[in-house]
Amino acid sequence: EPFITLSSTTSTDNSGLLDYLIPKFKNKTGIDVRVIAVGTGRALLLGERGDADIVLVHHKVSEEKFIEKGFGIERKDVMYNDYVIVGPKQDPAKIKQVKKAAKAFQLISKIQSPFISRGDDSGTHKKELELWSLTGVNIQQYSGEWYREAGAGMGATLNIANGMSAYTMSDRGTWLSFKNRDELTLLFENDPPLFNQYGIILVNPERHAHIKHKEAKLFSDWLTSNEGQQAIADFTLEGQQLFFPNAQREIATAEPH
Amino acid sequence: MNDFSHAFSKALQLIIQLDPALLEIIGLSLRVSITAVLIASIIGLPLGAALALYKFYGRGIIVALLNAFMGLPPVVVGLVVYLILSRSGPLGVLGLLFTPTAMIIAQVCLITPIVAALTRQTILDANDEYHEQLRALGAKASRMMKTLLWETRFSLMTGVFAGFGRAIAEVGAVLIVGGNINHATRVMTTAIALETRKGDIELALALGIILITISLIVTSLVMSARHAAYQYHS
Amino acid sequence: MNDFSHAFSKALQLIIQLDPALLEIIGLSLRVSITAVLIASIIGLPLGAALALYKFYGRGIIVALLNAFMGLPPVVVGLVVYLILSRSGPLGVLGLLFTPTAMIIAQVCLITPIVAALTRQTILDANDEYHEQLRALGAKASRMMKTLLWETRFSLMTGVFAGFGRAIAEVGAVLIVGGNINHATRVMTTAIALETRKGDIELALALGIILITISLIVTSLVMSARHAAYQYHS
Amino acid sequence: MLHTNTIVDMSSTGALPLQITNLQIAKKGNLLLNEVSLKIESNDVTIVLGPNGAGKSLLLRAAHGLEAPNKGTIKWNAHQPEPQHAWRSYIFQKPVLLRRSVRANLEYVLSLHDVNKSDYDSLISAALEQTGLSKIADRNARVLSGGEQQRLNIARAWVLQPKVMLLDEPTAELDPSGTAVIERLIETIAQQGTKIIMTTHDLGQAHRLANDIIFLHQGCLIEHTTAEKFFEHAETKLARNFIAGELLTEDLST
Amino acid sequence: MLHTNTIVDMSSTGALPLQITNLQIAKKGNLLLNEVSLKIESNDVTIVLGPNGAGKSLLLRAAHGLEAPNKGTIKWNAHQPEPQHAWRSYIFQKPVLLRRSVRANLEYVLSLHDVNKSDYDSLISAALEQTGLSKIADRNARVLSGGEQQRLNIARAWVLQPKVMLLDEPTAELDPSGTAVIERLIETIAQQGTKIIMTTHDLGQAHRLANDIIFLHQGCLIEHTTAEKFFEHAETKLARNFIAGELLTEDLST
Ligand SMILES: Nc1ncnc2c1ncn2[C@@H]1O[C@H](COP(=O)(O)OP(=O)(O)OP(=O)(O)O)[C@@H](O)[C@H]1O
Ligand SMILES: Nc1ncnc2c1ncn2[C@@H]1O[C@H](COP(=O)(O)OP(=O)(O)OP(=O)(O)O)[C@@H](O)[C@H]1O
Ligand SMILES: [Mg+2]
Ligand SMILES: [Mg+2]
Repeated sequence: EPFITLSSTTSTDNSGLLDYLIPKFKNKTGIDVRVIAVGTGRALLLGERGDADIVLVHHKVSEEKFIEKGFGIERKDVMYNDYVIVGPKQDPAKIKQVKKAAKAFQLISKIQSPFISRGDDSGTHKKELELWSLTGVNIQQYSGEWYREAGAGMGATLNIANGMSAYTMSDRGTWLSFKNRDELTLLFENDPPLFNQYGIILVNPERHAHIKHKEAKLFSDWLTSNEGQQAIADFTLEGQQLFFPNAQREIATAEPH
Repeated sequence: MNDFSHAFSKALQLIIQLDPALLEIIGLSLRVSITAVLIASIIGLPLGAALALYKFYGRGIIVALLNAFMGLPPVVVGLVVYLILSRSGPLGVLGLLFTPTAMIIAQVCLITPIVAALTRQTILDANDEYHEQLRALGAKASRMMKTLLWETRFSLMTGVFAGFGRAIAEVGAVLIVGGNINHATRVMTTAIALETRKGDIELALALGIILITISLIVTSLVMSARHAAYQYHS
Repeated sequence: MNDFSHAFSKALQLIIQLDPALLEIIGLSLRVSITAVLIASIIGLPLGAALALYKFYGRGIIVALLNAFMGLPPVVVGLVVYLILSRSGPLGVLGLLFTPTAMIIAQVCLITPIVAALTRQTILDANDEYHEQLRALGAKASRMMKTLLWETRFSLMTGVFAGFGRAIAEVGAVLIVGGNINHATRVMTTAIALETRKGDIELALALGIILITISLIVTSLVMSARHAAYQYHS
Repeated sequence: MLHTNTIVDMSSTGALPLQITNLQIAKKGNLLLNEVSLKIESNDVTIVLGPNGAGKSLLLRAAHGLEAPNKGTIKWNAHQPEPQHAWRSYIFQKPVLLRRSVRANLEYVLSLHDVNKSDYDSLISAALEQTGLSKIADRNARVLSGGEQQRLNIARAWVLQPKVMLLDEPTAELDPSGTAVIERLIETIAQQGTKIIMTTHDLGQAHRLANDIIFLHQGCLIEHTTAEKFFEHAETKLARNFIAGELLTEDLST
Repeated sequence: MLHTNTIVDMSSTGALPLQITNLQIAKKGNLLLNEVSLKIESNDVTIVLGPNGAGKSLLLRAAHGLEAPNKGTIKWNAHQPEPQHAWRSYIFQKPVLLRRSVRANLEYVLSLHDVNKSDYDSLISAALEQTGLSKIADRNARVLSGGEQQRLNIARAWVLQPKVMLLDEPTAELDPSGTAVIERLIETIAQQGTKIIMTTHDLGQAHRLANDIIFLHQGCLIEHTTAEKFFEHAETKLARNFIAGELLTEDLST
C-alpha cells in the first residue's frame, strides 16, 4: 500500500490531530501517511537527510532556513494554534487576573515560583524565551533554582510541572490531551503573542531520488485545500477547537532546480 | 496506591478485550525482540566462548570493550544505526529506516555484547574444570568451544534471558530507528513512552504490566523447556 | 561516515575543553549509577545466592519473575517510582521526586533483578561442585552462601558489570523521576536524549562516545583490580 | 597432641551406637541400598568392603546425613545424623578443596564450628604435621598433587578432632609411606577413642586396621562380622570370592 | 577384538622411542622436575614410581604435551608431543566426565578423531566390555561410583586403541577384582603392541606389570632400570627405603 513519511513534532502528534486527518486523506487518495513524531530540530533533520518526504513543524525561522539551504522546496502556512500558561490551582503568582503573557511571566519571577521550561530549543521553548526577554528578567541566572530547564518534550515537561506544582507554558493541544493533571490547571490564554504558526514543507526531491514527491505534494495540497482546512477546523478536543486553518497564502516557494 | 489498582484493572480490561491494535503491537514487540535475541545469540555465544578459550594479542582489550558495551546507551546505538540506515547514510539505499528490520538491527547491536560477555564468563568458569581433560582427549580449540557451549547450555540460557530482557524493555533505540509509527513500527515500549508523554499514566502503566506479563510468559516457557530437558539429560 | 568522524572530533574537543557543565553531568551520571549498582549488589548478590541455595515453596515463581524482571521497561519503572514519590503518592512527603536520590531508587529497581538473576546462575553452577562438600564439612545454609559468594567473586563481577551497564546507559527511568533538569538532575543519557530531540546528532553522538569511554574506563579499572587480586590469590 | 572432646561441645547429640534399620535408598528407579540393617557399638575401626558400585559410599553418606533414606532409619545414639554435627566428620572419595591455601582450608573448617580462635594455630599445626603437609601449608590447595590433596582431605576431617570419622577410601592415592603414615594416624586416633568407619579397596589395609568388616554387594549387606572371622573363614561364597580377588558374577537382583 | 593401528591414521607422527633430555619444569619459582633425562624404546609396560608430589603426574603430562618444558626436550620418535595425536592417549588421576551417558562419553572421544561412524558401535562395545561397564552404558556418567568413573576413564583412553597409553594411577579406586581386570587388560594391550607408561602406588602391581621402573623423588630421576633389578637390588638407598614403605626424609634440594 502506498505511503509517505511525515516528520512532525510530538506536540502535534499528541493532540490527536494527525490521527484525525490522515484517515480522511487516505480515504480520498489511498495513500497512507506514516508519522514520525520528534523534536522540531530532528523533524527538520529527517527531511534534510531524506528520511521523510514531508515536514510539518512550527518554527518559522528554522523553516525558512531549511528552504534557503535547498532542503525543502515549498512551504505553505497550514494553521495556527496557541500557547497557554498552566500552573497549580492555588496560582501563587496570581497570573489569572492579568491580560498580557509577559506580565504573567513577570509575576511568576517576582515570587520566584517554580517554572518548568522545555529547555530543548524547540519552537515552544524559543517562544517562551521571547516572552521572558519582554519582561526584562535575565532568566538564565535562575536556572537550576526556581527556573528549571527540563530539556524534554511537552508531555514530559507537563509531567514534571505536575510533580513539582510548577508553572509552565504549553501548546493548547498537548495540554488538552494531557491526562496527568492533578492540581495543574489552565491559568492564562488568548494573548496574540502566544499564537503559533504551523507550516508544511515538501522535501526537495532533487537531493534524494527516492522522495515520494508526487504523493507528498498531494498531501500538502489536500491539507491546504478547502476540504483539508475544513477538517482541521472540525477537529476538537473536549469540545474545543485546537487548530485554526489559515492556508490562504504561500510564504515561500522555490521551484526544483 | 490507587493509581496501581486502576492500572491493573485497566491492564486486565485491555487483555480481555483482545484489542486488535494492542495485539498488533504485542506481536511486533515479540517478533522484533525474539529475532534480535536469536541473532545476538548466534553471534554472541561463539564470540563469548572464543574470547574465553582463545588467547591472542589484544584479547584483554576486546573483553574490556565487551564488558563496557553491556552499557551501550540505547539512544546512542539508535543514532548510530540511524545514521547508517538513513537515506544519506552508507546503507541508505536499502530503505530500511523506520522498518522492523531496522529495529532488529539496533537491538542486535545492543544485546550482542551482553550475551557475549555473560557467555564468556560461563565458559571461562566451565573451562577451569574441562580444559585439561578435553585437551588430553585430543580436542582442538574449535571442538572444545562447541563441547563447552553444549555442556553449559542450561547456564548460558540466563545470559540469553538477560539479552532478551534488555531487548524487550528498551525504548531509546527502537524509537529512533523505528519511529513509533502506528501500525508499522509501534512496539510496547514506544507505545508506553507515547502514553507517558500524553500524561495517560494509567494506560502507560497498564501497558507496562502487560509487557512484563509477556516477558514473564516467555521466560517461563523457556525455563520449563530447559527444566524438562535438564531432567531428561541427568 | 563523515557524521562519525565529526562526532569523534567533537567528543575529543569537549573532553579537552573540560567544559564544567559536561563535568557536572558526568559526575552525576557516575554518582547515580555507581551508587545504584552498589545498592543493587548489596541486595542482589545475597538474593541471587539464596535463590540458588534455599529450596522453598514458590521459589520457581520467584526465579521466573527475576528472569522476567531483567526485562523491566525503564519507562515503567520510572512511572512506578514517580507515582510513589510524587506529592500525592505514599512517599510524597519525603520530597524526593526530581532529585538524584529518586534516580538512584529507580535504577536500583531496574538492575537488582539483573544482578540477582546472574548471581543465582553463577552460584548454582558453583554449587554443583561445592554443595556436598561444604555440607559434609558442617556448613549451614547461610555460611554456605557466604562461602560460595566468596569463591565465585571473580565470576560474579561480570553480573555486576551487566548491572552497571544497564544503569549507566538507561534513560527512560531517570528521565521520568529525575526530570533531566539542568544543573540538578541532568545525566549523560538524558543529555544525549535532549540533543537528539534538538536534532544535534553530532553533539549527541559525541556525548555518547564520552559516555562509552567512561564505562570503558570504569570497567577496565575494576577488571584490572580483579585481575590483580586473582593473580594474588592463585 | 590429641585432645579429643575438648574442642567443641559434642555433648548435645550422642555418637555410638550407630543403629541402621532396614535402610533402603533408591535413585531413578534403581534400588541402590536394599534393606540394610546393622549395629555398630564399639569404639574402634570398622571397614566397609565390597566391589565397585556395591553401595559403600552411599552407606557412609547416609550415615553422615548426606542421603535421606527412602525407607528405614539411621540413628546415632538414637539421634538422626545431621551433617552439621561437629562430633562427626566425613571425607569424600573425591574431595573438593577451596580455592585458597592449605592452611586456609583447615581454618575454614574450624570457622564452621564454634572453635576458640586461640585454638586455631595449635589445631591446624597438629593436623598439618600429622598428615605431612607442614611444608606446603601456604601452597594453593588446587595445585597440589593427587596425594597431597588427599592428605589435606584427611587433615580437614581430623582438624576438629571429632568422636567419629567416616572415611571414604582415604588412602587410595597415597604413596606407600603416606599410606603407612595415615594408617598409623588412624590407629592412634582410634586408640584415643575416636570411632573410625572407612572404606578401602586394599584388602591388606583392611586386614591391618579393621576390627570388624561390613561387606556389601549390589546394595545388600552380605556379612557384618569381625575382621578375623571375615578373612579366615567368611560365611558366604561371595565374600570368599571377593577376598580371593575374583570377579563377583552372581546377580542378586535376579 | 583388538585391532590396533587400523582405527585412525597414526602414521603421520611416530611413537617410540620416547627420548627425554634435560627436562626441567618449574612453577611459581618451585622447580618441580629437575634435569630429567631418559629413553624408552621397548614396547612394554613402564611404571613410574615415587612418593606423593615426586612429579610423576607432571612427567606423564609433559610426555602427552600437556606441560611445556621450561628447559630440555621431549621427543616421540623425534617429534614433539601434541595432545591431539590419536596414536597416544592419556588418563588423568582425576578424570572429568562429560554430563552425558557412559556410552556418549566414549562416542565423544571417537568423534574427536576421524573414526569411521560405522566403527563406533564395535569400538565402543569392545571398550565397555573390557572395562566391565556394558551394563551401565546408559547411566549418566556424573552419578557413577568412584570405581565406575575410573573404569570409564580407562575405557575412554582405550576406545581409540592407541599405540601408546599414558595412565596416571589407573586402578587407585578400583576394587580387587576390578584391579585384576584392568591389570589383565593392560597386559593384553601391551602384548598386542601398545606401549604402556603408568604410575601407581601399589608396589605389588608394579611388580606384576612392569618391565622397567622409573623412580622419581622431589622432581629428580633417581633410577631407571628393569623391574627385576629395581625390586631385587635397587642401586640407591632412596629406592630401597621407598620399596620398604619407609618415609623418605632426605631432602634433595639442600
Ligand atoms: N601449577 C602448580 N603450581 C605449583 N606447584 C605445582 C603445580 N602443579 C604441581 N605442583 C607441585 O608439583 C609437585 C609434583 O606434582 P605431581 O602431581 O607431579 O606429583 P605426583 O608425583 O603425581 O604425586 P601424587 O602421587 O600425589 O599424585 C607437587 O608437590 C605439586 O604440589
Ligand atoms: N544419584 C544417583 N543416581 C543413580 N545411580 C546412582 C546415584 N548415585 C549412585 N548411584 C549408583 O549407586 C551405586 C552405588 O554407588 P556407590 O558410590 O555407593 O558405590 P561404591 O560402593 O562406593 O563404589 P566404589 O568402590 O566404586 O566407590 C553405583 O552403581 C552408582 O552408579
Ligand atoms: Mg565409593
Ligand atoms: Mg599424581
